Order: sequence, then C-alpha cells, then structure tokens
Amino acid sequence: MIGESINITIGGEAGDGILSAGEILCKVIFESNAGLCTYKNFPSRIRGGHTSYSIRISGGLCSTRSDKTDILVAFDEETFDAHNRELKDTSIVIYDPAKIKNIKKPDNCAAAYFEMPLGAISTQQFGKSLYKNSVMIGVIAAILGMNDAHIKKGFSAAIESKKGADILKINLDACDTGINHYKKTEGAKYLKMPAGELCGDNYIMITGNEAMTLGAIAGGCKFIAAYPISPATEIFEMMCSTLPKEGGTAMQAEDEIAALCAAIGAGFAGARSMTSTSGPGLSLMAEAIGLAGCAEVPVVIIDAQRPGPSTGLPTKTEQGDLCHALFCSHGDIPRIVIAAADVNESFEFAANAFNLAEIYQCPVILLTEQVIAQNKFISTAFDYSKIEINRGKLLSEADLNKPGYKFLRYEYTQDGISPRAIPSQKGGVHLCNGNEHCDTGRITEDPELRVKITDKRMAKIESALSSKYLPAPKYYGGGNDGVKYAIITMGSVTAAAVEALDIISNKMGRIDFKIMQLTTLMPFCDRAAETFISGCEKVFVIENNKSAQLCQLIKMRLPVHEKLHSILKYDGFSFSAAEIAEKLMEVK
Amino acid sequence: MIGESINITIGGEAGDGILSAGEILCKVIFESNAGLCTYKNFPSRIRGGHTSYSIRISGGLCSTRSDKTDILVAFDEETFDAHNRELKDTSIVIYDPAKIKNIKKPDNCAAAYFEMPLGAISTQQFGKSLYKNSVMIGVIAAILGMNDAHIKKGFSAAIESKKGADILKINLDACDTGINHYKKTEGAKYLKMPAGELCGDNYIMITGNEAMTLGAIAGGCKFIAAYPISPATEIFEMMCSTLPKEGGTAMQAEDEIAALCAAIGAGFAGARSMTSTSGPGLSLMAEAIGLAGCAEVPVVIIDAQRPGPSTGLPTKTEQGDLCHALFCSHGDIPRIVIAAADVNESFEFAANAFNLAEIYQCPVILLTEQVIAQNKFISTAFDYSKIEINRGKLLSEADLNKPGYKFLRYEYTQDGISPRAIPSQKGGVHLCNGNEHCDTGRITEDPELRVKITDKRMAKIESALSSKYLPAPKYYGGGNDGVKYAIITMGSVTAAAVEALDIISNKMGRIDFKIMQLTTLMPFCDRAAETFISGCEKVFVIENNKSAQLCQLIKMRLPVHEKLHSILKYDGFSFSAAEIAEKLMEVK
Amino acid sequence: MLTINELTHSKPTWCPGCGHFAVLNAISRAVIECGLKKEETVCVSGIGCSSKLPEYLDTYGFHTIHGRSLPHAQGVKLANPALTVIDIGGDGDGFAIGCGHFIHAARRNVDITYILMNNQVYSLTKGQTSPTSDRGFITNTSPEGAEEAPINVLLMALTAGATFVGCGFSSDVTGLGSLIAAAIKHKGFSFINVISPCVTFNKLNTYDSYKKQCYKLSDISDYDPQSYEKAIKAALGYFEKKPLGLLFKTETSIFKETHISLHPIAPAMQDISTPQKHIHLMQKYLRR
Amino acid sequence: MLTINELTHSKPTWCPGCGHFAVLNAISRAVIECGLKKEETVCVSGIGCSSKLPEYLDTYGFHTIHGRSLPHAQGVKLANPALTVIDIGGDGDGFAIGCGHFIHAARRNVDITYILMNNQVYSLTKGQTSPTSDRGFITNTSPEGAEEAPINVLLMALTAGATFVGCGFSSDVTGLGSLIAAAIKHKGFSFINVISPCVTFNKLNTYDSYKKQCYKLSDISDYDPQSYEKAIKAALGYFEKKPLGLLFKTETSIFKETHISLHPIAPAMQDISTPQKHIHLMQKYLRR
Ligand SMILES: Cc1ncc(C[n+]2csc(CCOP(=O)(O)OP(=O)(O)O)c2C)c(N)n1
Ligand SMILES: Cc1ncc(C[n+]2csc(CCOP(=O)(O)OP(=O)(O)O)c2C)c(N)n1
Ligand code: SF4
Ligand code: SF4
Ligand SMILES: [Mg+2]
Ligand SMILES: [Mg+2]
Repeated sequence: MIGESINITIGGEAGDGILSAGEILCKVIFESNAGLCTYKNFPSRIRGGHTSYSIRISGGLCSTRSDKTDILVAFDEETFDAHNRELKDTSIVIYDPAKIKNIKKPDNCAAAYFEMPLGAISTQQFGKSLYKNSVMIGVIAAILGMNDAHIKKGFSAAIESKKGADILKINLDACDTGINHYKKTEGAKYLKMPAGELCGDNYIMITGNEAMTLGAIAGGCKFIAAYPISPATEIFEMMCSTLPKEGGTAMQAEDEIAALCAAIGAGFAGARSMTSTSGPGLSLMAEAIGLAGCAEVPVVIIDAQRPGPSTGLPTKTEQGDLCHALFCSHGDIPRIVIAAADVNESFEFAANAFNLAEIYQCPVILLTEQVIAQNKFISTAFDYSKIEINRGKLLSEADLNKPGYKFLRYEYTQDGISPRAIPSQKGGVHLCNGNEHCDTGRITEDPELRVKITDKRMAKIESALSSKYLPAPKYYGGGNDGVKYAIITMGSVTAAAVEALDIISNKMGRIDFKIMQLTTLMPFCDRAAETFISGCEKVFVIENNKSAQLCQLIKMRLPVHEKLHSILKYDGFSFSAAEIAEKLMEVK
Repeated sequence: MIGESINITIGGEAGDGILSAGEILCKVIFESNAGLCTYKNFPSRIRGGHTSYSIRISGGLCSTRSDKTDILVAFDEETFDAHNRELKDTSIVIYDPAKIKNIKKPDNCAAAYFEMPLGAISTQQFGKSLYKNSVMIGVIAAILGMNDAHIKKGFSAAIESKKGADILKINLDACDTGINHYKKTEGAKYLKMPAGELCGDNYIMITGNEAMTLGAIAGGCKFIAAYPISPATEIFEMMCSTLPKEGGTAMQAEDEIAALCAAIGAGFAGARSMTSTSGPGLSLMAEAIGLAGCAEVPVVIIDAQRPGPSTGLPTKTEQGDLCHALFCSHGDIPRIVIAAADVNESFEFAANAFNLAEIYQCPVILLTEQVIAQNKFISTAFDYSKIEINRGKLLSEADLNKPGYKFLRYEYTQDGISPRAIPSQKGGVHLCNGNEHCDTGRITEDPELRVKITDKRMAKIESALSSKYLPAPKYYGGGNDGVKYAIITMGSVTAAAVEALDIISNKMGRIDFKIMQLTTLMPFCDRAAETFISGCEKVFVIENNKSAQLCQLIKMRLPVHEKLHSILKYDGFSFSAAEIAEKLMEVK
Repeated sequence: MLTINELTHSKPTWCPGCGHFAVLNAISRAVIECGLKKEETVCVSGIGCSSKLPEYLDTYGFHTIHGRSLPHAQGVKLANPALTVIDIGGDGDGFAIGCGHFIHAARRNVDITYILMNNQVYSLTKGQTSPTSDRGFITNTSPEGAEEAPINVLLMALTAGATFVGCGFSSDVTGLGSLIAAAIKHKGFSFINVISPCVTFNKLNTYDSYKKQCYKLSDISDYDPQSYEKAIKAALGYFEKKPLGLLFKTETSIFKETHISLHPIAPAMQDISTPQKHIHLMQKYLRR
Repeated sequence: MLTINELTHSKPTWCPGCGHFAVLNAISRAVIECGLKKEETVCVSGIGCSSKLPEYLDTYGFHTIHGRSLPHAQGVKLANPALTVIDIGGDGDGFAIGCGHFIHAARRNVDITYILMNNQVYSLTKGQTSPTSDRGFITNTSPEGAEEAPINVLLMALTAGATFVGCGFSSDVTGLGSLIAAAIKHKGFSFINVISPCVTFNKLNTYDSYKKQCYKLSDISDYDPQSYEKAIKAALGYFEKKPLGLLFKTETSIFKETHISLHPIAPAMQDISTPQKHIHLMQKYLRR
C-alpha cells in the first residue's frame, strides 16, 4: 500500500531541459530513502512541443503514476492546458513568467500560485539561464523541506562524473539560490516530503528498459541484433555498450526482419540470442517468428509496446500488441508470450525468457510497455541469486557421441522437445529447417510424418505450462472466499489496479475486489483463470487498448463471456489508480 | 447431392506428363456434360517425385474430392504406395510396366489389374513414347465408354490452338489406339460414366485462382502488385496477361511488403487495387496491413493458403492462416476477413471484396486454399449481372467543391466512415497518414482526438456487419428444428461436409446434422452463429489446421466452449467427405 | 501560379537550423517552377524527421511507414500517371530498411522523383548510426565508432539504373530547387541525394564540414551528365569530394510506357461501373 | 580429409542438367580443399531450387526463409566466429526480396561466403522474371518481356563494399571449386556470382549462350584483382561479356574484429552458468 505520496510535475518545451532536471531530482529523492516512479510525457519530435516530467514520491515503493499533482512547475502556457486537471486545493504552482503571459487556472481550485523567474534568477546570478532548472529544483526542495545532504549527493550523482566538480558546484549554488528565493517568498507554502522508508543499500533506481537489459544479460544473452525504434531503443543501445564487455556481441541490423533473422541464426549457433523492438518491428517479424517456431530455434523477442496501429503514437504507451504476439504468422507454431508489469518482472522475466526459449526451443515474446520501459522506478535490488540457467535438451559432445546413440535433431518425443546440438559439435551435424521436415531435419512431404512432426512441435505448448520458468499469475486484493468481483490485468495496469483497491477500501470500505495479474499469456493456464473467476459475479478485465485484446483471449479459453466487463483506455496514457477506482466504485 | 461418381487417378513422376494428360481428360469430360473436380497432388520440386492427378466425375456439379478411386493409372511404383488405400473391389488398375517391377496390391481387395505398356504402344505406333498419355486417355475412355465426339472435341479444345491440327491428329490416333487396345484386352472390365446432366452452354470449367482473377477484374480491380508464391502465383500471372488489356496495370514487386505497399499506394490514388499471396507473404504484410487500417486505404489481399508454419508444404493445402489474417499487426485496426469455399464464391467474393474495401476504407483479406485455388471445377457460369459496384463515400469533384462544404478526410462520423477524395481531385487535397492523426489527416498526439479517431476507425467493423456485400453464412443439411448436431465449416471443408451428410443419411438414415458455413470471419456475426448453435447438443467445427483456429474464433465470440468439438486435419490434404462422415457417424 | 505560402500547410516541428527546412522550401519552389497544381502533386514519405515533410506541404500527401515510401509512391504513379509524385525520406528510411526498395525502384524506372534527405544519422530515434554514417562515427549503437562501409548513395543509384541522379545541399536552396525541378521534369526515376545536416545528433558532419567537401559539377568544364562513366567517376569520389548538381541523366523508356500510351485513361480514372464489360474473359472457360 | 561422398547427404531433386549440381559439387570440393570439418561448416540458404542445396550437403545447415539467408548466416558467424559459414541462394532470393540484406551484408563485412546461384529466373515457382533477367525476357509475369533494368550483381557487390568478388560458371566445376575455396579463405565478406543455368525455365540464357559471353579474367594479362577500378570496369561490362574468376579482393578489418580478438571464446561458446558474474552491471543503479 502506497501511503501518502507527493507528485511533482514539471512542464515546458523539450528544449527547456526538463528531462535532465527530472533526472537530477530523481537522484535527490533516491538519496532520501523515499520511493518514486516517474511519468514522462513527450512528443514524437526532437525539440519543442509540450513535454512534462512527473515524479511521484512515496515513503515506500511505488510503481504507478498519480493523476493529481502536488507541485506543478510551468515553463510554458501549454503546461496549464495539459495539467490543470491534475491540480487540487492543496497544490502549489510555480511558474516562470518568461514564456507565460496567461495563467490559466482551473475553476474552483484553491491551488497556490507563485511566480518565480527561474531563468531570470539564473541569468542574474550565473550569467546565463542555463541553471534555471537547478534553481527550480531548489524551489521544489524548499517546498518539500528536502535534506541538504540528499541534495548534495543527488546532484553529485547526476552531474559530477559527467560534467566535473566545477559544473556541479554552480548547479548546487543555483539550487541553493532557489531554496532561498522560495523561502523568502511571501506566503510561501510548504508540503511534507514523504518519510523515506527504503533504508539500506539494497535499492536501485532503474527504468524498465534498463531492467530488461540487465535481466537478459543475467539470463546469459550473448547476442543481440536490433533496429532502433521507440520505446525499445534504449535496450539495444545499452546492449551495444555493455554486451561486448560481457563476452557477447551486438549487431545493428538494416531492419527488423534482418534483426530477428540474425538473432535466429545466432540462436541456432548456440548463443542465447535476442532482439528488441516495438509494434511496427514486431509486425515485420511475423514470418521469422514462424521460422523460429517451425525450425525450433530458441530466440527471445522483447516488444516494448507503444500505441498503434501503424506508426501510431511512438512516444506514448499502450498494450495493443497482444493479439499480434499471440497469433501472428501463418500456420501453427509453438510460442511463449509473457508480459512484465514492473522493473522487477522486467529483470526476472527477461532472464527466464532465455531458459524458456532454450528448453522449449521456440520463440519467446516478452512484452513490456512504454510506460514501464522508459520511466524510472525505485525497486529492491534484483536478486541475481534467484536466476538459474537451464539449457534444456542441449546435448554435450559427449552425449552426442555415446556409443549406439543416434542424434536426431527433431526426434519425435512425448513432451515435444527434441535433443539439440549446435554447430561445431561433432556428432550433431544436422539440418535446421523451415520447410516441413522429418526427424532428421530433411524436407518431407509425407502426410503421416507431417502429422507426427506437427503434433510433436505443438506438444511443447502443453509441456511448457508446467515449467517453473514460466511466470505464474499473481494475485492481489481480497482472499478468494466471498469476494464478488474479480479483476484481471496484465503489465502496467496491475500496479494501478492494486492501488485502486486501496483507494476503494479507504473511501468506501469495500473489500469485495480481488486481482489476478496474468503474466503468461501463451500458454494460457485455463485452470488458474477458471479457479480465480469461479464464484465471482463479475470480472473486470482492465487493459490499455481499444479492442479488449486480453479479454478476447480469456473468452477464447473460458466460456465466461457474460461475466466479463472491459475497462479500456487507449488515449496513449497509462491508467491511473484513481481512474480505475472511479470505474470500480460504480460497480454494484 | 452428388449421386454416383467416378474417380480417376493417374500417378507417376512429374516428367510423365500427367498434368497435361489430366487437363485433356478434363476437357473431354466437360464435353460430356458431366461435372468434375480435380485433385492434384505434386511435390515442391520441378521434375521427378511422385505426382498424381485425380478427376472426380459426376452427373451434376461436384466440388470435393473422393478418397476412393475407380480407375487408377500407375506409371510408377510409388503410385501404389500412395493410392492403394483408395482402391475398392470394383476398381480397375492400369499400369505401364516400363517403370514398374513390383505391383503392390492392397490386401483383400478384388480390384482388377491390367498391364498396359502405354509408352511402348506409343513408341511402336508413333515412333516415340510421347503419346503414351493419349493412349492412356484412350484406355480410360474405353473403360468408361466415352463418346467419340466428346473425345474429339475435348482433345481439340486442349491441343489444337496450342499445337496445331497435325499434333491433334496424332494424339487422337493415339487415343484410338488406347481404346482399341483396351477393348481387345482379355477380361476387360468396364465402368459406367455418369450421365452428364449439365446441358446447355451455361457451364464453365475453371480453377479457383482463375475464378478469383475474373472476380477481381469484374469487381473493377485496376491494379495489382504481387510477388510469385505457390499456390497464388497463377492469380498474378493471369493478371499480368489480362489486366493491361482491361485498362489496368500489373507490377511484379521485389517482395510482398513492396507488393502490398504499392497496392496501398494505388488504392490511395483511387484505383481498385490488390495483391495476391500465400502464408509467408501474408506474414510479411502484417505491418502494411496495419497501415491500410490506420490510414484507411482500401486494398484487397487474396491469400491462397498452403500448409505452414514457415515455408511448410508449398504445394499442399491447409486453412492455417486464419488467426494471422484476423489478428496480425500491432495495435487495433478495422479489417474484413472473408473465405471462399468454391469457384463461385471465389468469383463473387473477389468482386465484392473491392466494394467492401472501398465502402469501409480498410484492408480486406480474402482467403482461399490451395485445394480450391489450383484445382479445376465445373461450375455454372458466373453471373456478372449480379455484381454491383459501390464505391462508398468516394466523393466527386462536384461534391468536394459544393459551396460551404469543407472536406475532412477523416471526418468523425457515426458509422466510422469518412468522405474520401483521391489525388487529382480539386478540393480534396489532404494527407493520408499512418501516424495518429486528427480529422484533417495531420499528426496529432492529443489524447482526446486519439480516442475520437480510434472510436471512429473501429466503428466501421460494426457498420460493415450490415453490408449487403459482406458474404452471409450459408446453411446446409437439416432444418433448424430438432436437429441435434451442428457443424461449422469454412472454405473447402464445406463441400466435403455437405457430402458427408449425404453419406450418413444414405448409410444410417440419420438426418440429425446441419451445417453452417462461415463466409465472413471478421466482422463476426454473433447473432447468426448463436442462433444456429442454440438448441444443438454438440457443435463440430471441422477445419484443415492443427490448432483449431476457427473453433478458437467461435469461442472468442460465444461462450459455447463445452458444445464445441474440433475435427482437424493437417497432413497437407483436404478433407474427403468419407473421412468426415466416418467421424460424424460415431457421434452419439 | 501557386505561392510558397499556399503550399505551406503548417509550421515544421524540426529543430531550428535543421537541414530539412531547406528541402521543404526547395520542393515548394520546384513545384511552383514546374507549374504544378496542388491537386496533381503527391508527396509520399516514410518515417523519420525528414519523412514529416508532407505534413507541412499542402498538396496531396501520404505519410506511410518506415522504409516503404517508394513502393507506395510507385503504386500511386502507376495508378495515375498524370500525377506528379515526389517521394522523400531519410537515409535510415531509404537505405537501411528501405534499401531493397530503392534498388528496385531505380531499376524499374517508374516516373517519380525520390529525394533523399541525407544527414548520415537516425535522427527521429535520437541519434544512431545510419547506413550513410561515416566510418568511426560514434553513437549509442556504435560506441566504438561505426564499422560498416558507408553506402555511397550516388554510386548505388547509378549501379541500380536510375535515369537521373543529382546531388544537392541544404545550404543552397536555390540550386536545390532547380535541381528538384529538373528531376520532376525528367521522364523516369529521378534521384537526388540532399546533404541535409542534422544539427542535433550529428556533430561530425556539419554545414561547415560539408561545405569544405562540396564542389559544383557545373564548375568542372568537361563534365557531361550524359556520360555514365563520368558520373560513376564523380560518384566514386563522393566520400572525399561531394559533387553538387546533376550527375547523370539519360532517357529510356519508363515502366509500363506502352501501356500508358495505349490507355489514355489512367487505371485510377477508369469507369468501373460495368462489370459486364469484362464478361468476355470468362468465355474461354465455357464449353466449346 | 573428407571425401565428396562423405559430404553428400542425399540425391538432389534438381532437374537433370540443372546448373545447381555443379555448385553443390564445387562447394564440396572447396570444403575439402580448405580442409574443413563437417561440424565446423555451416551452409545457410533461403528458398528456391538453389536454396535446397543444404538439404544435400552433410554439414550443419539451415534452410531458412525466402530472401533472409544472409541475416541468418551473419548471426551464425557472429555467434561463433570459429565456424565457416557458406550462404547460398538464387537470384530471386538474393536480389529481389533479399536485395537490401545483400547490400548490408557486403558493407558490414562479416567473414562469410555468399554464393549466388544465378539463373536469371525464379525457378521453384515455375518461371517468372527475376531481378537479373535480361530485358525482354518473356515469362508469365512479363508477357511482353521484362522491362526493368537487370541488376548487375557484380557491380552491386563492388558498390556495396564487398571485399571479395568473383564470378563462376556451372560448366566449369574445377574453376568454381577453387574460386569458392579462395572465397572461404578470404577474411571478410566474399561474394561469388555463379552463372548456373536453369534448363527448364530459362530458354533464353543457356549453357551455350553463356559460353559465348564468358571470358576468363586470368586470360587478361594486365588484370589485377587488387584494383577496384579495374574490377568496376570488368563488372560494368557484365551484360555483354561475363568475366570469370576473381574480380576483386581487398583486406580490411572485418565486422567486430576487435571484439573477436579480445574475446577468444565465441559468444556461443561462453559459459553462461553464473548469472552472478554480471551483477556488477547493476551497481550503477544502486544508491550512492
Ligand atoms: C518498422 C519501423 N522500424 C523502426 C522505426 C523507428 N524509426 C523511426 S524514424 C527512424 C530512423 C529515422 O532516420 P532517417 O530515415 O535517417 O530520418 P531522419 O530522422 O534522420 O531525418 C526509425 C528507425 C519505425 N518507425 N518503424
Ligand atoms: C516470403 C516468400 N515469398 C515467396 C515465396 C515463393 N518462392 C519460393 S522460391 C522463389 C523464387 C526462387 O527463385 P530463385 O531465388 O532465383 O531460385 P531458383 O529457384 O531460381 O534457384 C519464390 C518467389 C516464398 N517461399 N516465400
Ligand atoms: S533531430 Fe536533426 S533531423 Fe531531426 S529535426 Fe532536429 S536537426 Fe532535424
Ligand atoms: S527448375 Fe531450373 S533451377 Fe530448378 S531444378 Fe530445374 S533446372 Fe534447376
Ligand atoms: Mg537521417
Ligand atoms: Mg533463380
């Protein structure tokens, strides 16, 4: 449960340096032992256009945005248009008059407004307006009564190594100026910074993309081929700088088809291998996904979702790739589709995706979303000791050359999994094939063999259901008995839904909701979903897309159509807890 | 009901000229006023490998294969391996000893075997073995007592225009030789040729691919871009030779992505436009399908299905692309997916696909299957007078320039359909866009507009449900009342299922089955399916794929999971009526 | 005659100083110079900073998907050859994901104009190595510097059979405008490589560094754009010295030329209201 | 040492007389000549008659999808640089759908060998125009004759930056075998265009017609495969006179060369059993 939290939103033009200001602020907050998550909102253009950076601060961990703002900093008028609805009576609004002529205020709101010529202060004091953001951070620090030591540490963590001690000093001075300026402001109001509960050195501040990358490397990934695309680019960029030092290699492909095919080639050759992309790339990969399924090559595809269709909204968030991930590619292939909800799952699922890929020798699609991928979260440090490596039926050269053993790459087996060898291994020479083949891998058109190999291939889906590496559903909220209403979520919606239940129980005392978060979408565990739903009167499937893709999947598996109710959002933003709570509070 | 039918199967190596012999035989049969359908079985290689050509002859129309053979002609030993199970006690087997050493006979079968040195006869009589197939046709003609005039006409239709009168004469002589040879054979057995009921000049003999092509052209298609791929290549090839003469144009693209994109470009420019492909190509098109959906460009995609996954079995048949067609491409787009079951539907649906594409301004995927696409069927001539052209909300220049009218390409409307203009039209200048856009077509990232345009776009699916151009489900078998068992089919399975009911009623007197053929898969008409199913105890969904894709679609729409039972086949062959009947006869 | 203002739809969102402004301006000038009407001009693009250009131009336009603008543009032109089709895009769009389409568009010789807005970097995705990036160029995806041989787009265009190949520079809008006008007037596939600096993500290849590398072909006394050999030679030198102006031009039959001349009414413009018109095609399937 | 027999997996299903037999034979000879082992050799292909080759070769193999063999082959090699990777395919596979990948493979200079089995036609799909088909070639998809300029694959390879470019002919297995052996030994991306007639679907370009067009580069006294200019010149003449032998060869650093030398254990061969080894990467996200 997220007790009291403070939400800070800074709005302006991209050129205003809001992004780096936000990053510094995050580091300061991190030092205070508080929890935080950010919500960046920026247009698909390089400069200009309204941009905002929100930071939600809580005592403990927190992983979903708030749609109310306690402190709003405005560098331009559009900030008012975009964020006025987030203001409440206790809010404090700071605005720099430089680009603002009209202060648009929301009706019936007692928020306090303070004009702060942040740029001018910076210019006056330091000769250029460059430090206005540090002045601004000072103002925020003053409002929240932030601890001096935290500020120093935060600034130095953000600036010193990159820009040196001199620049750090100016920025700290600017921050001080801001603090003093605010404190001297007439009628200055103050808010309470949540008391940090995250003591000790076991916490990290990280984005979903960074967590995915760490997870993939921990999971033994040694090859990535990818093509830049928002919001997945950071995974590939981080891989490019990191993987070579960890013994792996990264290749920038000419397009997403080449990226996945190169990853498949590397997977065939025995490297744990992946690609990272977003919707348009995933669409292009449909044929190669089918090849990996047919030829039974392990490969991991991370899809950081953004709103489609087509190019859609490249810098916003959505959960609209589910159906494509589940059903793309002609013909029938075994595949695994899992979805991470936060940075911890990003790490853990990424690592396990490689186990699943190698054990079941099939493509594994790991879904994330822009809102997780590109925002920062404070989390407990990832538990590397929990990561196991399991390479499935990959044989050693000794196995391959046991007397009397005849290696058949696509041997017909009960569990659908055949022994695997990789090039360079003696005794494992075989043909990997996307044409229909028999157990040796050579082309066959024989109808009986076709049935046999198809049954074998598809049996893996069933086998995977019992794997310990396959993420299990997670449950939140009321226990099972007597709970009338069920909620099903995946990915980022989960945290918002969990908090929504808190809101509802606080406001109404209602505790008649419970939540199941689906982490594995394919193979689908009918039993778990059925057990969860049974006994409930209504089931709310909450998802970030237009056509209720998760709901459609559940319907496909279980005849519970009448119970299912969709709560959908597809405006490019993630759900807030309050939004969900509002919808659920109407439920009777 | 198909009454008595005769099935002829000719087997040998591809080089044996079986294909052209089959074509001649078809023409002869066509002349006799009988009905027929063929079943070609050939490997994915150019020469060699076992090939067979089956022709099923019936008095009236017939559109599904038989799995029993009345006359088997064997040029090689593999013919026995592949077709022995089709023999029955009354079957006649003709074999040319040239390449056959061992005659493998099935157990307990009284079929009559006749050695006929077809090649040798040809060489002896005409100096080369080239005419062995005409000799063979003579043998078949003798067995069936075919009419001389029909033979002459058939041969001349097949040969004369291509090869001239001299070649025709030799072939006719060879055929005569065959007839006489057989008649003189000791113990020669004879079968009865079904009496042709298809009198008059209103019949055609045509393949599914040819029918699709005629349909597309009748439907006003003026542009095709495609890339060769079995079993769709013939559509594009026929378009290349035909379309330019009909005022349109054809472009061989460098790949399937370019093909669909060029077709989308032409659709945007105002030409009725299409591409044709098979599974691997459809997979590659996923992203561009999303673009057509987002940018609302009319385009038709014909997918002639072959067995996947991946390259799979290029010359065999399957219904495995359904899920991809329904769900491919990231994000949510409006699309229409329809499936043809025979040559008549191929023609009609192809023509109407262009109406649907233009009215609903979205991609229309028309599914066919190798078994329909590449086989010949005798059918009533297509009714061109029933084809209507409806261009939907495509405005004229006069409309566009009405005083006071402001054209908005993506105007928000109730039915989701916006007015459309095409380049060259004054007053219609606009931007077509795959980025999220507002009503003018220009990029927007505004959350409210995003919701508005998404709702508009997706409203078209609902609107399309009531279109008269959208193929309605078809019903066969028992009336609604008291029928306990329902069968749901799509595409080629339908004819086999319909005949299966005849078999069951003949053999067992059971009339407790009824069939619904789904012709439109998206948008899905819940009401029709629900009405059909309600009251039935069990529903059998019969389909040509491994993962029961049609069944999954039905489950997604209706909570009838417990009633549904799948009958699946995925060995590369289509269902035969007998196979289905066998399964259904067990039903209690 | 149209004015630049009439051709402007809205204010570009490019960074101040971006080379792409000049391309927009030059295209507008060329459209005017060629006396085209808004409604007979179609501007097609892929995805990238560059590919946003049609958003700002008030002609018919199609903002398609990344790397696929050329197939779309060819479809537009083949459906209605009376239209003037200008395709634009970036170096990532055109030569990474779109590379195959470029080669095939060039050899197909459909009568369209393709303008490459070459800044040697992926900009809209915030600065990664592109296929035209110089060796050694350091980005987040090439922290040790780009290793691949950069694509010589001029040589590639000549190799693929483009019938008009030119090179412009964003710092010379006038020259670029007339080069684009010439390309539009050319019958066949015309290609113009525009050196169009990205001031935000490419600090290696700047206006200044480019200026030092460029020379005008018109200053070379014996240069002859009809000579394929000379063009190849000029193109071969591209990485050291960038030739501005018209490299190569030849007249040959365009794709579907005979069809276009035999059918004065374009595919998109044909009357399709009488399906019966095509019933003759069914004839050959009838019984004889 | 291996024998041809040991390298043979099964009987090819190609038509009698097909040029592809010679390529299979020549590859086997080259593998033997280079002293390779079965298990260290990987033969990757796309889809086509030509692409069936790995079905018949008893080394590791990967029969992938149409047009994408090169990305797969590069993935294999980068995952395990100790392997010898031979990629083969047809002109449709490599230069229609695969054209972009070819350009990028060449410029990336991964150390693999790519053998084009060029019959100027799509054969497995029964005879359509391919990107290397001669102008005027009549097929079912070009009933009036192909209109597009054929791709000059040698020129394209040189333009794209291939560091080894050769040309062979199926009627000279011995010559082809040693050319392939040289390509395998070459450090970098090597490309060999093999003129490999389709006796079934290409009646225009036959063994006989090719023979008349071919000449041996080794017969040209002053030919120097180290000269890029001479190579370009020889390639430019390809449509009239086909140069057999080694056109061009240059040594330059291969893709990821520094990485490969710094990490003697290949990515595919690394021990991955201790995830904890990478925990240091998490450090920078911890509170200071
Ligand atoms: C299929 C697909 N892959 C990737 C992207 C992401 N993406 C958008 S623009 C771009 C590159 C832009 O570079 P360039 O074409 O050179 O244009 P510039 O921004 O430099 O003008 C990429 C990779 C996408 N939109 N679609
Ligand atoms: C994505 C995809 N598109 C199309 C095809 C069909 N196809 C198979 S082989 C081939 C062309 C083969 O030509 P080429 O590569 O020249 O090889 P050849 O048969 O001539 O040796 C095509 C188009 C396919 N298998 N996959
Ligand atoms: S990022 Fe570069 S290419 Fe994009 S608008 Fe800015 S300067 Fe232009
Ligand atoms: S069709 Fe042509 S390429 Fe294919 S096997 Fe036969 S001769 Fe060879
Ligand atoms: Mg660029
Ligand atoms: Mg070929």
